[in-house]
Amino acid sequence: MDDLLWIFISTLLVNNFVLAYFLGLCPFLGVSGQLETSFRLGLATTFVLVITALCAWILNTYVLIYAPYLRLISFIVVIASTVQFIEMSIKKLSPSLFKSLGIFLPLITTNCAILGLAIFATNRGYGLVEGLTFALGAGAGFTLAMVLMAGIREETEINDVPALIRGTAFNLIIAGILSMAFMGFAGLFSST
Amino acid sequence: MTDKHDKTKASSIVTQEPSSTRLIVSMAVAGFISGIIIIAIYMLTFETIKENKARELREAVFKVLPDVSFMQKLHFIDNKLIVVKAEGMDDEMIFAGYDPQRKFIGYAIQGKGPGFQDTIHVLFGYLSSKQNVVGMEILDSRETPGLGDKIFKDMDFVGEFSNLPISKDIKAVKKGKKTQENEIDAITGATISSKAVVRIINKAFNKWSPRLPQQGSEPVLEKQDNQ
Amino acid sequence: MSKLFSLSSLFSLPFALNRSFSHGVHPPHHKDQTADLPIQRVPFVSRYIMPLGQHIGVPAEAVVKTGDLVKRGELIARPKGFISTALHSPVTGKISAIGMHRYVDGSFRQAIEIEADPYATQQFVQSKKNSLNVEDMSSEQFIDAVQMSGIVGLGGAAFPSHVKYSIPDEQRITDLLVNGAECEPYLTNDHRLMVERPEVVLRGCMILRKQLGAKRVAIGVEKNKPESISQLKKYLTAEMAIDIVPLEVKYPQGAEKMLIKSIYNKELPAGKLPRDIGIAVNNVGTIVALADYFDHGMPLIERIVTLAGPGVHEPANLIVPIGTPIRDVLDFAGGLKEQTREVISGGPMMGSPIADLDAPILKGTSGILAFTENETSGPPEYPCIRCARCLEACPYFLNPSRLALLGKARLFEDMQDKYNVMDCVECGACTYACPSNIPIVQHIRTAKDNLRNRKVES
Amino acid sequence: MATDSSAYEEMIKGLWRDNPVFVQVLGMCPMLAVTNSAINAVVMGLATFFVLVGSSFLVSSFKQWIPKQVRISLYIIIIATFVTVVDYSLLALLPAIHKELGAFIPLIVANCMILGRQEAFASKHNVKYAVMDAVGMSGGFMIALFALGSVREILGVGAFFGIDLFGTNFESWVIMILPPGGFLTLGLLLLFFNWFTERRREFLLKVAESDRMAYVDGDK
Amino acid sequence: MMNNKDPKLLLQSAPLLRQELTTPAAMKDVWIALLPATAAALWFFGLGALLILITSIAGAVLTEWVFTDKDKRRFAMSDTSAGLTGLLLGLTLPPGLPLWMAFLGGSVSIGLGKVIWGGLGSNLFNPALLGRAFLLGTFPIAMTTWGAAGGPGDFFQIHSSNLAWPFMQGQYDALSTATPLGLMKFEHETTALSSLFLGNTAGSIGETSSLLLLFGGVFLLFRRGIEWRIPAAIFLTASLFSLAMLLINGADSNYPSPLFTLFSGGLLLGTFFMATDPVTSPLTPKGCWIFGIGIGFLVVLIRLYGGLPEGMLYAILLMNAATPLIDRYTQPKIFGRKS
Repeated sequence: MDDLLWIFISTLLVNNFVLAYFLGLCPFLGVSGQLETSFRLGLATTFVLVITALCAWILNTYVLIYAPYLRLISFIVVIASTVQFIEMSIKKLSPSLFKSLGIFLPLITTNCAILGLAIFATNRGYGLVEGLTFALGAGAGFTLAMVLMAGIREETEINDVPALIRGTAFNLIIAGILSMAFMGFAGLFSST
Repeated sequence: MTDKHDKTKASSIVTQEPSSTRLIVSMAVAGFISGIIIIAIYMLTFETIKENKARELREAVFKVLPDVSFMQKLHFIDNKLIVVKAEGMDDEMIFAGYDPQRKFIGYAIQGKGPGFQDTIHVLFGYLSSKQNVVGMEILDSRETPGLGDKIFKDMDFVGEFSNLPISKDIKAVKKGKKTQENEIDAITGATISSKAVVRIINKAFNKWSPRLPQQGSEPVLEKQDNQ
Repeated sequence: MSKLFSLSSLFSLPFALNRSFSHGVHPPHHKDQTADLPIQRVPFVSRYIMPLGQHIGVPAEAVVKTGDLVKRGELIARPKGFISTALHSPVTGKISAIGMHRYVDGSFRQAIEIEADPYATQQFVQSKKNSLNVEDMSSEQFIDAVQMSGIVGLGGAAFPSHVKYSIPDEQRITDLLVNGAECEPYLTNDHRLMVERPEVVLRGCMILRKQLGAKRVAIGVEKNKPESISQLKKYLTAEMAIDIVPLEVKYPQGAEKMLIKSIYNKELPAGKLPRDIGIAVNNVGTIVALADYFDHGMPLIERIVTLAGPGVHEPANLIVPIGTPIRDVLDFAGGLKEQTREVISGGPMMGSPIADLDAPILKGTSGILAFTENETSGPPEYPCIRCARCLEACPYFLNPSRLALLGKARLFEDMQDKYNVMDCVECGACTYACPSNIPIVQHIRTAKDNLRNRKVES
Repeated sequence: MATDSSAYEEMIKGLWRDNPVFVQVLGMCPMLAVTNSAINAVVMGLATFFVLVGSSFLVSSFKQWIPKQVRISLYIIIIATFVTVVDYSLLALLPAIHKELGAFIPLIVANCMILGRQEAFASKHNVKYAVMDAVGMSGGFMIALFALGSVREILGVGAFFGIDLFGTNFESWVIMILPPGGFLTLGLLLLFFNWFTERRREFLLKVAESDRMAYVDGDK
Repeated sequence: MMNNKDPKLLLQSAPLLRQELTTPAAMKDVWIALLPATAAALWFFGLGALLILITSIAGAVLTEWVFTDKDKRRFAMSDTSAGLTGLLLGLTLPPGLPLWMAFLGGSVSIGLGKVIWGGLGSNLFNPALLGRAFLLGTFPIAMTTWGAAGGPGDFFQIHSSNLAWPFMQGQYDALSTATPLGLMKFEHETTALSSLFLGNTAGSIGETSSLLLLFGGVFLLFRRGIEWRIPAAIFLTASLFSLAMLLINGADSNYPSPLFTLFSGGLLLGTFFMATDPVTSPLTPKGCWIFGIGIGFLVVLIRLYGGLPEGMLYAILLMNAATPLIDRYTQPKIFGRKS
């Protein structure tokens, strides 16, 4: 249980997917302009990450031990089609949920955080429960980073930021500062 | 009118809805070709990769267990250690090292746990005859460069594990304050990482020591293909 | 230091002890210049200008033409529609022109120009029409009478009073609240009125209470005017049943909503009028004008104006006939000092700058203040450091810091949708409190104008 | 000749004018994750180069046979195949570097630059152009990786390709090889790139203006 | 029909009255409030500390001067905020730090912490702390090598490490004392409260003497220079949280008393001079409470369970990052509006 807690805290804060592993940077830099959208995207991504962890575990346990060379291709294909399937079912079952979260789903599949999670989880030999915890932590961490970033960016919109600096360069620097602030979490719960 | 005309003309030429059979066939062909390529490269590199991995592992084991020339992998299943030859590693495996005369020397035990940044993987040699740790190697870590990475770069620190009694849990204390045999000097400025290594070793040791067979009844070195 | 005061708001003292509202600022009163100066009458001058639209609503319609002779107090323009009020001649004389004349803000507005008859006694002659007994009036008669009296809110807003008194059938007024707070620094005209004519104030209260059917009457006066309070109390009899409520000295205590909060501890919901919660709020000046009208038949032809500020030679409280050019009033008080840089009509917090000293005193002119370099040239504007002093100043709990930033970035929609800019009454407390000297109110005004225009366009 | 020079232009544009990192801001994830040393950056760059050029070649060669409806899936299969090839080759040939690059080699699949080039260019042009474009783009990507990796290694370790530059007394800027250093360095490099482009534009405008003035003067 | 009669008259709109405090004056108050702690720093750490303060101020001011537009420059210089940032950064540095690092830190503080955000008032992170976070991440060893507090006799002694060449390491000869927090975390040793109070302990230049920092803080509170809710929330949360941990894990000496928590490390300096930086803290009263509670919680969390002995720096930076969100969701209830 301690291990699970550590996996969660570690992926949420210490080894945040975005700020320490550079995964999911495209939406982090691209879609973080608005708070609402960022939060929803974060939730949707968390959902896909959990699905991914599940798929990765199934593939890893039942398929890849026989054909390890298919790892990459099978991850991509299976995750993409599962998410597609879920997207279609959400659209049918709950149009309102689809409206708030579902529209992000196809976008998320191409997010490297998804593939990254599958690969990290298998590299580390996580079991199902560990994998799901890992996915939850990663998703929560992604959402946290997204929301903080969006808050900061919304604030800088009305500030006096020089025109030359605005844009991706500025977002990267903000990300760097956030990443620097998150360094404070290093070693959290690992020393006691 | 002309617009419509153009459109019909264009559609008759360009957009022939491909039949689903065609879609499936093209996907299948692509999948087939890609499968062939992947399997080919896998076959081509399989041996080298296997050798690389084996060598890496062997080197690590030899490093933590001095004077060892042979090793074999032991798997703890059904309350006993069984020699395994298959690929792969998991947490329930350790290594036994043997001298050139194929006499048992000691175990190389792996452990992992949270470090300053991320999980640290440790391999350490253990002489059951003396109850001593005789070597330590960090297999994998993401500790801070210049600070935490001293756990494998600082040879003084690594050296402390070359002859360390582990009958009681090892303790990391501030540099220069070592009084007990089972204490080691922590790295200045990287206390957390030092303590993490010690904790991982203690944990792995406490997990494995009851599992190890009585002295004298260690598993015998079995014939191996590539040794 | 006032930060320490806000400690008290933490523990939210029992209401009885804390007759005030939350937030607000404590500007220096600057009232000692004129607080003890008795009201003086300004002598008549030769020329008067009566803009037709000096109240909120539709401008009045002239009923005289050039060359007509008018008596003091005679109707010269009649209300046009319900939200409009009458104008009366402030002097006996001749209509010399009806045309465009410069208004205080520098724009041109339709006005009636009257040349005073130098030989007239300028005695006000009570006309028969106004001698109706107010006690016997129906509420319709009362409202008509008030509209014909030309009385508007004399606190500064100049909103026709009769409109305020027309209560829809489904509503009932239970409380008459008389505003004697006079929270604007420098101004002492209401104060002097309460000191010198307390019995008229009380008389006005009685008239209005009867007409509105209010059960209770309260007069709110800031504690820094003890003389006003004691004078009112002196003339107060038990059967009048009027409450004199001393209020904490704090700006903007005299704002309608703040006054209601202070006295009844009720928050007037945004977008509602006081009458929606059974309260009618009137300025003391208005109350006195009512009493004068119903007792003596004198329409609103003169008002009390405080003349003060560091740029004035002889500060004074003056009775000025409406329409007197500002320059003449200033000349009476010894004129402006050399160093004067700006002249303000109204108080220093909410008043408006005067562009032309030949513009007249209006019904809503409560004070003429002259300021020098010292007051007008503050330190340069620094960037907002988000010190939140404006948040603690804003009695409406808006976020002025944010509004100013958004206003600067011209994000007016955000100001409206997320930060309720339209709820701002532009009291200026935020700007007063700003250490960075940011003209927050101006940003807000620009945004409000912009948003209103957009609304009109769409 | 004309076709040759334009094919050459396709290549050049990716190196600077349309640089995938500095201008299009693509492929951030490998860009930041593996550039803590120059050698890692170069290996990653080569791997990307191989994958992009290979898949562009294939996609452009077979573009007639690729049905529109399933093209994205096909591109991904092609890319993933190449990435698997690179992954195994590196594992066999350079195990040490493979260990450092870790999970980021398989993540080349998710590099939107590669898929983007297939969709935007290779599927619409013939093999020659497609390959030249891929060479240019991945070249540009490699330049960016290399620049970032060099800066971070030189400052962060005081070395270049593992060769010690400043002696043992050098105080390393540890943060440069940590995640924040990645973000900050790339941010500042982009800032510099923006600034440079802006200055260049201003300069060209000035030159054009003075030319015009000279012309007008001459006219008089 | 131009109005030429009163050419002198201004048409500046109301309100014409302004309270007396101005932004530069508020900055001056902070300078004054920092004086006692700075003086104590010089008393304990001598000329070396003075040099560090001067270089970090120089780094900050120079960067501001170089990177600010010409028309903005005069303003930017007159509000003295850059120098203040430099001083605050200097006060958080260890006394043995090579001077070039102090200069770099000052420069990064302003460059990364202020200039790119658009100057005073626009930055979302405390510049001084950003500079310190950068230095701590960049030179972890130099930034965690502490010298013991000396006496008046050592005033002219400068640590040889102070004078290291740019880009080169300092030689930390005699410097290797642990701070009270380091002792607590790694050696499980408590430092006497009286030492923490007076300041003769190892630590950053300006954070040693709790007493003088308290003086400065109380001065600022009285001058209304800082928002009282933030220190109140930090003190309450930090002491309650550490008290709770102490009660739960009583036997272990690793858990400090609330007083130790408050008076050790950079908590006081951070609370009074950095967390309360108006620019980077929430605007709304409720937001200030949340902000302070967040800092109090994070600082104790990092100190007790994190890898570092001190967490004030990161606690404040993290809450700075959350400030836009806090502000957004704690807008005050507008007068007369129900929700």
